[in-house]
Amino acid sequence: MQMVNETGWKPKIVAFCCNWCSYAGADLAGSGRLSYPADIKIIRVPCSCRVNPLFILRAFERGADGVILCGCHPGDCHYTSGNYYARRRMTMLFSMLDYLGIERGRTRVEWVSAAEGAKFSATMNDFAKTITELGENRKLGDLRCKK
Amino acid sequence: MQLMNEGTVARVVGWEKGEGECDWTPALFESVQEMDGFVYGDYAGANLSKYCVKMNKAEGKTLVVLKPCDTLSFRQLIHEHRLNRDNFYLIGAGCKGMKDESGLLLKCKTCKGKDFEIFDEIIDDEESKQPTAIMDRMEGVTALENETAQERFDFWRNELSRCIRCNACRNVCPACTCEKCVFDNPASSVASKAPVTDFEENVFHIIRAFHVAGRCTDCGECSRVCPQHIPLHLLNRKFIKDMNELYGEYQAGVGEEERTPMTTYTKTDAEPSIVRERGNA
Amino acid sequence: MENNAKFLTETALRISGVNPRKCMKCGKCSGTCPNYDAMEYHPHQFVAMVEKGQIEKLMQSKSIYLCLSCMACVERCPRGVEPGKLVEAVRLMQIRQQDKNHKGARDIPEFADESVPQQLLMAAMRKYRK
Amino acid sequence: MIYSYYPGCTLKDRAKQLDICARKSAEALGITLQELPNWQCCGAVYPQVTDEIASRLSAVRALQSAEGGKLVTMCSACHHVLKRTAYDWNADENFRTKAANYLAEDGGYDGATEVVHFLEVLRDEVGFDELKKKVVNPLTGRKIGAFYGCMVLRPGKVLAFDDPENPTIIEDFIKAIGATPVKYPYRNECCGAYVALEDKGSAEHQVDRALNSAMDAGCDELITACPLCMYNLVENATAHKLPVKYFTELLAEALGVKEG
Amino acid sequence: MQKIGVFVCWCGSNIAATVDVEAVAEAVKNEPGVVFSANYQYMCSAAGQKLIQDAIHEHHLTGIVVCSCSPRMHEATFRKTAESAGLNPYMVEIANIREQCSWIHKDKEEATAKAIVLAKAAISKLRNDTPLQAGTSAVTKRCLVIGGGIAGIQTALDVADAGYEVDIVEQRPTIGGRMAQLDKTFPTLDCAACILTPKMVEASQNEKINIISYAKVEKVSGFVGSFKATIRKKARFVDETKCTGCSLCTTKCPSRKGKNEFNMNLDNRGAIYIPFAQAIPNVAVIDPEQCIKLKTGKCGLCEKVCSAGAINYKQEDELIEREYGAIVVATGFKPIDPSPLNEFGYADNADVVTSLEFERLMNAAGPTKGTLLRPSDGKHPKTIVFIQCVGSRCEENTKRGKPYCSKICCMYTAKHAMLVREKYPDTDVHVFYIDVRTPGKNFDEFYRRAAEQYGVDYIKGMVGKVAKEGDKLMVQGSDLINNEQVHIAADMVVLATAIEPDPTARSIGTMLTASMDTNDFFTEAHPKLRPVESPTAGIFLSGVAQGPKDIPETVAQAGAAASKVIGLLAKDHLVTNPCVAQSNELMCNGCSQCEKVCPYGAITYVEKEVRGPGVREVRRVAQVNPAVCQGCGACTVTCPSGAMDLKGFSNKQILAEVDAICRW
Repeated sequence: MQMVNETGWKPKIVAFCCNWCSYAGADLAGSGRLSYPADIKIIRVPCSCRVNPLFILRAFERGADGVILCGCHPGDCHYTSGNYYARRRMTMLFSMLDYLGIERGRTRVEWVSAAEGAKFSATMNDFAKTITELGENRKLGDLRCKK
Repeated sequence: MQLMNEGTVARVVGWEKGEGECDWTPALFESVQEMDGFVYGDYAGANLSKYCVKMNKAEGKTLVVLKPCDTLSFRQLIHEHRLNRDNFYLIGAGCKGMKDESGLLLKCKTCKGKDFEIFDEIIDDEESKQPTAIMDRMEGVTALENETAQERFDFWRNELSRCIRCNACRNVCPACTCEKCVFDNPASSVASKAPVTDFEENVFHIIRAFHVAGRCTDCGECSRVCPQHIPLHLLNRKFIKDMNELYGEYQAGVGEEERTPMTTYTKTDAEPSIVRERGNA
Repeated sequence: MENNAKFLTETALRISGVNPRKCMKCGKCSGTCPNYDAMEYHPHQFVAMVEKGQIEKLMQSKSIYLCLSCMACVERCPRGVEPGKLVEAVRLMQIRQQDKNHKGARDIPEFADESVPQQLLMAAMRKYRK
Repeated sequence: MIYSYYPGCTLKDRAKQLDICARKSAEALGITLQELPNWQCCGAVYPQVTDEIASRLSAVRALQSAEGGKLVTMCSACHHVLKRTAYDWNADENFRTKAANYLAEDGGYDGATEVVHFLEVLRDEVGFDELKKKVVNPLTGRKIGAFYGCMVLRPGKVLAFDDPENPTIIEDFIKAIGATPVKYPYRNECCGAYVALEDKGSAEHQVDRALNSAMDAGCDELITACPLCMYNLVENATAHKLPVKYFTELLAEALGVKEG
Repeated sequence: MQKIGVFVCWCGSNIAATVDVEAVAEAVKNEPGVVFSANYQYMCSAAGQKLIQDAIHEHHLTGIVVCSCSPRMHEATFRKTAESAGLNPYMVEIANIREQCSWIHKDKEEATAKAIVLAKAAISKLRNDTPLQAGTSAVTKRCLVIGGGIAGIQTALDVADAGYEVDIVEQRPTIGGRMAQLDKTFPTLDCAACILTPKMVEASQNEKINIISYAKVEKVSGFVGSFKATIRKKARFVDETKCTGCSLCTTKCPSRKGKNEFNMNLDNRGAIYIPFAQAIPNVAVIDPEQCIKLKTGKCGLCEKVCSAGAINYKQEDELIEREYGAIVVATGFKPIDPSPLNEFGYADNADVVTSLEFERLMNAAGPTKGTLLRPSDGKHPKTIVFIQCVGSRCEENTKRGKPYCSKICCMYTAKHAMLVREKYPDTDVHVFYIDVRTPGKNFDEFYRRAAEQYGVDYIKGMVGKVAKEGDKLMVQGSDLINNEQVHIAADMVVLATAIEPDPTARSIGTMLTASMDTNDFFTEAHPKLRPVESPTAGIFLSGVAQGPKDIPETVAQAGAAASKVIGLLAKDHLVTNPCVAQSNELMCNGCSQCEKVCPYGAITYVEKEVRGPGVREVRRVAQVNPAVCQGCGACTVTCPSGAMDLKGFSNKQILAEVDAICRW
């Protein structure tokens, strides 16, 4: 299944998943054959707190249309506090992107546990839907490369 | 000067007259004779805290003249171990609001107060205790927040696309004291000296604001020195406003607490989705 | 549960703001109630009966007029159930119906002489009629 | 110290002593109690259900006319209603929105009024140590029991008057005026006044138990801040009798400002 | 330039049915650095692994990418494969083309395209990989046990039994803890002292066990296998090596108003005292707050009567520094103060007592020498009311106590009731309960015996008011079964108060960076599978510090903690995870932000000379202790200069993945 809008354009989505919960949740979605669009590619990080705003901006710069970060639920971080830091950092970053006039839906944080394969799949479907509706990322992209 | 004569301090960081009448620049005075060029007054807008970082390892004490708002930067640099309090003699200088050729500086229009956060000695008068703030500090941020996303985008495109990556903002910023900036480091994979793409200046300014978030005292130097007159302080103030609203009032450089809102958390912090739920889309 | 009982239960829960499911059936409310013996249904029964939808029985019982509103049960409940609020809710549900005022001016007993404070008379009017 | 003052209906009539002695004592302590102009009934009973809006409006009006300062109450029942309504205004958005709609025409209320009982003024503003210094006629040797009743104490989270299970404010007050406080277990239980007109027997039962407890502990007299308790303790006692006074009466006595 | 081999697994039909594995292998062939690619049915099989090993040898590969199932499944397998072929095991990257590709997509073309992108992302990352070496750290073969109650004693005995040294640090002057205060124990009713004191003696005589009493752990640094602790041994003013425990001084001391903590303050002791007869160490201690000599300089009676010359008024606190490989938290509990719940009248009535006070009142060594007398007037109580769940099972918002069940109260209340009825058959005993919870071997039988054989009156309901009336305590409560309010004129009321962690637990938890729950109980690494380990490596949990439990459970857990400790101490070295943070000293400006977000305290700062192109100066720079760092990466994002990076998940590696994914 791939999300395609009317013009045949397909979104490009990067998902950062923490190794302990969300990446395992994605594996569980896989073993449960719970599909989500192939447009979503997962990058494994040890913890949501490893995700630097630079990575997210870089993804957009290089043509991503949406970036989602998944981590353990607050309170369940494998490293006890990583996702709390990630939560603050991402809140700040997303707020700044909003302030710069970037569409709000392009970034998202979701907490997905290792047991939530269904939630992982549902979240990814929903996010892909949002990004497809938002269309191509023009505001954040590297315009030069796209020409 | 007396302190220098007595040998208590080895040098003074202050201001001297520059090329224009209203153009006073930071200066280092290493002898009593040199002190003739020392000036203080309406055009001493520059924040000298950043210059102290270089003096931190110099032999003997350095005397620094700090305005009330500058003391916040100085204290913050102590928190970050960039300055050693014992190496400096701090003169707190009363401030009646600083000017440039076009009048009161923006940072003085939104003055944060006249208290000295840290000092050895204060030289001021009654008049310099009067508040100079004539507008709300967050006015500009709020106005932008109230615009539509497209308006905001157009505003920032217009502003940031003028950036020539001269790095003046970075060089003057007391919170930017990295030994080597990540954007200058070829090994970082993100180095960029000049913008190659339309988005790179965006990345630079967003990340710079993010890096100083929680440590920025809102001294306003970035906007003051920008040759392209980009209102960079609006980026920093956005972070300050968000942190104040979401994580409680916080002023960098005040008090003994070394943790900033970005190096702490509570279990009940707002979720990032709050950004989608508030304000103008 | 039949419709009326369901409606009454929902009303009682809504206006009281009480969640009877929080009750762990310890009996603290009834252990502390100063007017227990005068009441046909006791505080813990209010909680249990509301949960089971038996509001009608409570509305018909004299017990709803005998609660002292002293909030001892509210204060001391270890689960924060606050039974006193349920008593109040059921009483109001009863007297809010047409012609169901429990007391009027003429029902003030004879012994209520000059010594009775205004507050008490007002309280009686407020608690027992709408 | 100037405070807005809400006396309430009963203090203008059956409980005149509570009011008169309070005013005299306040004067002696340098406190000005400014009676709210045009105050109305507090509402008499605090409705514990969420959808009773109108019956709490008169209390909001009192809060409104205090204009954001401290509003001093004397009667426990009024205090209970005003304090809880003030709490609701700030804690319960549903109530605030609806009540604000009612009050729209008379100007809004900003939620800033703080309701304090006169005993709290004595404890927190005057200070019992200071009060002690101003006593000219210490009530030495008198063994006095405090009858708190229920309304100033509970619910403790809202009233925040004193520890609801182990209150000491009136005992401390008794000490300050030179007398000996006597603690007894039923001092923070209900007097039963609310059902006095419905079920006299119940009211009598509560009173007898309280008085029995007080006498057993060695009280010679009781003081209260509540006109309902006063009525009930005096009128519905069947087994034993104890003299009961308002706390302000003894305060005035100790400060030497009591008439007659 | 690296030489990369790419190995695409079919996983039977699991991958091959939806992903064109040959196309994937073909597509990556021309990627920079790739010198070999292959596909095979089962890469994880012996034949598959051999294929990889052969390729490594044949093509002199410097790194491999395996396109297969999730790295959570076989990353370790392929790392071993690579290692056995002489490749650094961290030069292996996995592209997850099963769980995150073939299993969730149906369209073969689409799935193949995605698999190619994932493979290319893994290749991009691998190009930035560097060989990593797992470090090792030495293990100090000594264990610190904090707390000398039954939990700490048992753990210490078991660890010592395996041949390792153990230090027990106990805050009170003697070990023994709460169990020493108990009279009898359920469900066997054997006396607590009879079963505890032999263990105390055993601990004191075991040459591997060192008891440091009247002391507290003041500072702990280091990490698993290599902790360093500073222990403050408070001045006893009595030389432990000289005191014979003859207790003559304690009888002569004229300052007799000290509250006897051991007897729950129910009687008094002298300023110099031995907590109880079987105390270990059996050495007197002087209470400096109470001692006339220490306060005024006069007296000195104890010094005069001490024939051993053990009294030393000038003794000072002693600081002990020691290294440990493992730390066991056995800090125990205390009963809550029921005064705030004053409807029970504890604050106002001497005859309302807590259960632990009741233990002392029943104990032969207690203030009443084992005769049950009520504290107010020394009379025999004829009617006793026990109230259970005092301050337990309360919703947190009510502020009326603890949200948890204290677990032990049902059983000890049954024990108390039974003992009273046995010793004083003319006494009426009532027990108010909410639920009687007696899971445990012979527990329910015990409770039923109290009700059936001993005639203890169990009342289902809670007490609402205890009021003193004359010399009686009027207990008003509900009897829910009879639907009535009962009023009992009692002589004594015993409150089964909730238990809470010892007040020192919180600061110890902070010191050890061992996580705790909101009730200050230590959190276990996994509630079911790792119940005696803290999430912080090297910290183990024993006894009530982890949650309410009774003696048999405590002893079982103490033994379990000991076995974990032994397992750790048995190793000479620990292998550390090489994917840890690393600070580039040339770039670090010493701002300390990273230190503040590190959950493990792995980052420290040193002043050191930094050398680089055009740089040679002393700077304050961050240093990561690779043995402590767990590799979360929180520091890397806090670092503005990028000086702090995470090995195995470096900025460059992740950015390379991002770039690769976004390129296609």
